[in-house]
Amino acid sequence: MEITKEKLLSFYETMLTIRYFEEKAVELFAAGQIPGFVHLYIGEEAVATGACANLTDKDYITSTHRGHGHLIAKGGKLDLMMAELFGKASGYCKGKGGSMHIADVNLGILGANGIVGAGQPIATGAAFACKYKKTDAVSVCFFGDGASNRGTFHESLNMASIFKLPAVYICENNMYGISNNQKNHMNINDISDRAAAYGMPGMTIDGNDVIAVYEAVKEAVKRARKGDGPSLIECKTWRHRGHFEGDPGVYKDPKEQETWVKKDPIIKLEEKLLEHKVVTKEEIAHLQEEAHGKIEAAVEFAKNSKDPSLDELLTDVYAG
Amino acid sequence: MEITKEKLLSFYETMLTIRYFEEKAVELFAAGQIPGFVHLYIGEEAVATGACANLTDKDYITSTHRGHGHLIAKGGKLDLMMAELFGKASGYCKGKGGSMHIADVNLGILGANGIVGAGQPIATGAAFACKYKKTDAVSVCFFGDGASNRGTFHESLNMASIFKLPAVYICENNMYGISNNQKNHMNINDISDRAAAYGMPGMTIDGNDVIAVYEAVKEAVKRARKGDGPSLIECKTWRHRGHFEGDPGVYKDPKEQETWVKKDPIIKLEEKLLEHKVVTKEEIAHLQEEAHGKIEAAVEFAKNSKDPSLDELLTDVYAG
Amino acid sequence: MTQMSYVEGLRDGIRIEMKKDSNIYMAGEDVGIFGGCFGQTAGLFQEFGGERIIDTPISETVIVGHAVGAAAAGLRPIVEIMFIDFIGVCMDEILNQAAKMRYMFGGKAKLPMVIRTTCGAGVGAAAQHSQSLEAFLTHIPGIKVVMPATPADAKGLMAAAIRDDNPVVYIEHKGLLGFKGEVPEGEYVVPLGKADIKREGTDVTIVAWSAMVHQALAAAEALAQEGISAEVIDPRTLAPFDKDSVLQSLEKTGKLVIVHEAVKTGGLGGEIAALVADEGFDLLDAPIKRVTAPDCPVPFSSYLEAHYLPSQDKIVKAVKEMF
Amino acid sequence: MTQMSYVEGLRDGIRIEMKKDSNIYMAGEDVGIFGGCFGQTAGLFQEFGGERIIDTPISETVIVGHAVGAAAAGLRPIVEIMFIDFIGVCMDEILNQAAKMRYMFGGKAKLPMVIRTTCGAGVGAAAQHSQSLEAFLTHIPGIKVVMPATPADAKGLMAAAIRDDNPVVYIEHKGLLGFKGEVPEGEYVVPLGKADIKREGTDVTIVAWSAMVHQALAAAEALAQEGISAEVIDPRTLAPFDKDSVLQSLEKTGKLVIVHEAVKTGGLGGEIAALVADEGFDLLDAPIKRVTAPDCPVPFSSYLEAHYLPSQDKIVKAVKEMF
Ligand SMILES: Cc1ncc(C[n+]2csc(CCOP(=O)(O)OP(=O)(O)O)c2C)c(N)n1
Ligand SMILES: Cc1ncc(C[n+]2csc(CCOP(=O)(O)OP(=O)(O)O)c2C)c(N)n1
Ligand SMILES: [Mg+2]
Ligand SMILES: [Mg+2]
Repeated sequence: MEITKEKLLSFYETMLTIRYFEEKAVELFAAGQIPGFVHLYIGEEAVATGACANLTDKDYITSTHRGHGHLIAKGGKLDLMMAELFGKASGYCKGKGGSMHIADVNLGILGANGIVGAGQPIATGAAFACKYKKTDAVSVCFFGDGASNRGTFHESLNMASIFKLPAVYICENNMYGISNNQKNHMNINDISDRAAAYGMPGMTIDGNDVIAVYEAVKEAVKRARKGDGPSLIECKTWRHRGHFEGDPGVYKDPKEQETWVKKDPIIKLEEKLLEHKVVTKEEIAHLQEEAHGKIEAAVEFAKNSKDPSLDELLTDVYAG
Repeated sequence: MEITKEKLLSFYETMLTIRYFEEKAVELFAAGQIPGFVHLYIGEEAVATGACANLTDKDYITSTHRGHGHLIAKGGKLDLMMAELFGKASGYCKGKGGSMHIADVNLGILGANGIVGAGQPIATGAAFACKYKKTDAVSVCFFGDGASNRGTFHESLNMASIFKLPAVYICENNMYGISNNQKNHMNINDISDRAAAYGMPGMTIDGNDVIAVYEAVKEAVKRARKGDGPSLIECKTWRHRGHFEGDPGVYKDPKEQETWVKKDPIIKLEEKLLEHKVVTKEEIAHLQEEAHGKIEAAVEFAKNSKDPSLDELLTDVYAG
Repeated sequence: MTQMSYVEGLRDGIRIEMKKDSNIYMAGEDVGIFGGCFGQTAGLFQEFGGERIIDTPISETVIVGHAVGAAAAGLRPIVEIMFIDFIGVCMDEILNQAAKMRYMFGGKAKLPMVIRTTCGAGVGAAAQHSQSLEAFLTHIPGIKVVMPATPADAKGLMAAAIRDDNPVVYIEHKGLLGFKGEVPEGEYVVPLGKADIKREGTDVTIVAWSAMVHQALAAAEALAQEGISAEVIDPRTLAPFDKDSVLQSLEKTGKLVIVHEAVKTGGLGGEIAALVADEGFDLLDAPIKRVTAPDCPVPFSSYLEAHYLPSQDKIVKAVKEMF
Repeated sequence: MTQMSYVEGLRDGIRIEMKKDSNIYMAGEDVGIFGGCFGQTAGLFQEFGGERIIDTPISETVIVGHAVGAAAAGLRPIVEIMFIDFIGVCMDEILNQAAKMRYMFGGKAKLPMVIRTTCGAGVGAAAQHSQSLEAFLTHIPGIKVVMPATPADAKGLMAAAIRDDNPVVYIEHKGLLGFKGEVPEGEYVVPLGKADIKREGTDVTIVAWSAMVHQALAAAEALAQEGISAEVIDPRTLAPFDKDSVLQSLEKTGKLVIVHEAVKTGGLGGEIAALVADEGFDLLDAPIKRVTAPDCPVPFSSYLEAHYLPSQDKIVKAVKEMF
């Protein structure tokens, strides 16, 4: 491993933070404290973590309905995120967006998105802006296996390739679009095979291996920053929970679920860290405690925040 | 050549008929007798002709804005087509559709279409119907290189492949979407490479060689009728005229135009017919005269037809 | 008659028609074993099998577009767009293909197809999963639009939509799916284009549809306490719109309030008001009022969302200002 | 002042803004050397180069969608959708992304982008290339919509649209592109949201926009011959709509006719009528009339198309029925 101990630890911290954020969301949703649709990222933490570790605040991402992990990995603030889930005035979107629309444009986070596939053109446009302005910033687009069947995928990757945009398209293939297994929604095994349709490089990697994700995205980002154009990276992964909270996931084979839960990306990294003596068990316990603490503080912040005031209903429709 | 003399002659007749129909449209448009947008198929006759020679009236096609050739090759009636170009009550669509919307549902012609790429989902649906009804009919979708960049392409081919629909997607790659050269609108040379993204066979052929088209589509149709699913066939070809009548085509390299005009599919077939002694020069002259006669008769029919009556304005909005 | 929920009603309508005609099939995202995002199609996969209840990829464009082709080729597709908010993804297929094909072909095509979708706010689903976009559809000649408010209408309008030879958009309100009521057993058809007087009254006419029918009925009840007799008209079919029922009611009442959950500007309420301000001008003895959502996206916060929605109280207030 | 055509006006507006701000670029199909389907962008490629005047693939979804991302990331895109008829292809990007992003993000995004497109029938382009679909757009809070009728407005509204920090849809009428008129030289801005009284009058108010302004003016001229003084109001911006100018005019005239080329049902005429039937009810002394296209697709036949279109004669007839 050529990755520094520091980096590995930061991966671990980020993944834990995401996991605990999501576990807290499970709890809060079940308790009726969070309204609306909540789509959780548990089991997929390695993708956002490994990918965003290559980015700075100047770089852009677009996220999805399953967005908490991307936002945390890109530097989103936990208290503002949590307050947004509660619909509070102190939230990222003043409570007007909710889980599916959290954004932090200053951090380059162009939003979670409730429309499957809608982030693809937006990320492409952000990449266009990076190139147009001659910065070396890049734009990373997260989306699912299901989203790769939308027309937006096709049009976006084609445009990015012609214009040699600094974009990285990261397909989080958790093998399901809601209840629809990949086998039934496309007739290929590797979504990265679609890159050839646009004349861009494509690769498939283990999305539960944060280091593999980090390395692959690193190459793609380097390529993009150099002006060599976009790439498509498919990360095979698995969501542990239902599509949204409340979905019992009857369409999944319990055995497959079991197999994949064993490949939990956090456990995988933990084992590696211990094996390579990057951390001790005690340090791990400490990091876990710390992460829990941050989440609790965020919940505290959210709970103590106020609802938006009524006149907020009609503001922010137009700028200026 | 395993193709019968009869078949070869019918290819030639069809191609001539298309050519003369289009040449007449040039003339009529210039004379101000045909309103609206007119997109001509001159130079691309081999594609529709070779493809449709594999079809019966039970099979479906969807066409494009550049649709006259497809319609004629699928058996569309010249007089009804010509009357439609004139907007006459006796036209295919009672004068309400015009060049871009000619259809003959009884012949399986699900319409020319003014929306680039819109025929792809429709052809997919017709293929779905063929399969659902357990007939052995197929659905053939014609579209351009430009249209292959629309989201409809992606979604249609993906759906057809998953459902193993009896569809044949025929891309008429004339290397331009209006003024935009293929080099600038996609980053690949062969559009058939896109088939791999859907797990379906793809091939690229000489679209100016009617026999090559016939043979390739024959295989694809056979495959579809057998229940083995869809194919993508790219036919490289060239439009001799502007995108629509009135476009001088300044964006084209005159040398390239010259090269391609030399590869005129009709001349190509004519030479082959003479070489293999399928016809004599005299017979060719006779066939040409006959084809001209049919077009003149169609024009006569159209000119002698009436405008639709005013109450037609509000009929046909709803069925029943 | 039997007691059924709205979702059971609409499913019953589908089931009865599907049993009769094997050319009817349903395609959409997660309509199979999953049973639909809100359970609307639960059991249909088990009953009719995977050849007729078909899960599609996330590809709304070809979901609707393929239905156009399949219908033109003789089938009777029912396709689902999970939320009406996604209608923009397949708008060209609705606007330029489904709605216009018959006309463009000079009457030589028939497109019997139903697009099922859900609308409505109130569940914290925010700006992209809560809209009421029926006005986009009623501005498109060539398609019909229905929005049932009760279990019986849900069933009867579904049957009518499936039997119709035109593209029909059938809009379910997600807040009504569990709503219970009396529903006729067996075959039951509510004709398209016919409004229903949900409550008779003499002082003011309230036109409302979908979930707003229930707010209007509650408002009418409250108004009755104050001596104002409100008539509540539910058009049920929005295109074609049954304007005669509104004009007739106005002959009695002379006052019109239109209620819809869609944002005000450009909502169908404007069209109805305009029809009346032309053809029923002499019947009016007060300004036409609209009670609608304000001109903004649907907010996530439950607190804001509650204020966003038109409600019984807002209707009562609007009516009382007329007296 | 100088004499210019409508298309020269709009191009001048673009050119002047583009020279000032390098963050402005234009992307669309055939906007480069081809110069646009109707020559709208002729010369811009030569002047600003291929980095700022960009030909795109036939991919309306990403054309508009990319503009959302580029605008959020600090650029000021102008994108072209060749015909407004194709708006369904990118409707999700307009409806759920461009229009809502700012609100959903709690005000933390700014989307300065212009979508240029053409509308209008009259050239035999049939059902999919002739529509007037502005009412779809005015039903979407978060975007602005302009439809100039004259060369000066074409220029001034273009400048305003480009300078605005919101998504603006700028709709050119293909029948007006060659229309000539006086245009101020140099920088010239027509503020968004301000109607223009194109002709003053005292007996009837005619509200019309885009090509219909000219039909309305011709009708007003004809009516003047018969002693009826018509005021012609051109809202120019349809969202936000300048309702005060209409109400003010009605204080004089008491009679309202609304003219638009879009089909009647669900057209913006309904919204305007509804506004007036509420807020201007007491000003009215006659039913509100609408002169519009009928509820059908645009027919190809030139004969039918001529009857499809609202015209000077139809306006005159509608007005005269009010007296
Ligand atoms: C255009 C659109 N279609 C359908 C939906 C409903 N929907 C929300 S998430 C989802 C599944 C997405 O699958 P995938 O892209 O694989 O992402 P995952 O949920 O697996 O992370 C669907 C169908 C939507 N939000 N937008
Ligand atoms: C959705 C859509 N976008 C743009 C257009 C305008 N347009 C008409 S034909 C055309 C070019 C089509 O190119 P291609 O698919 O290669 O077909 P060709 O004209 O070369 O036969 C364009 C851009 C349209 N009609 N529909
Ligand atoms: Mg997935
Ligand atoms: Mg082409």
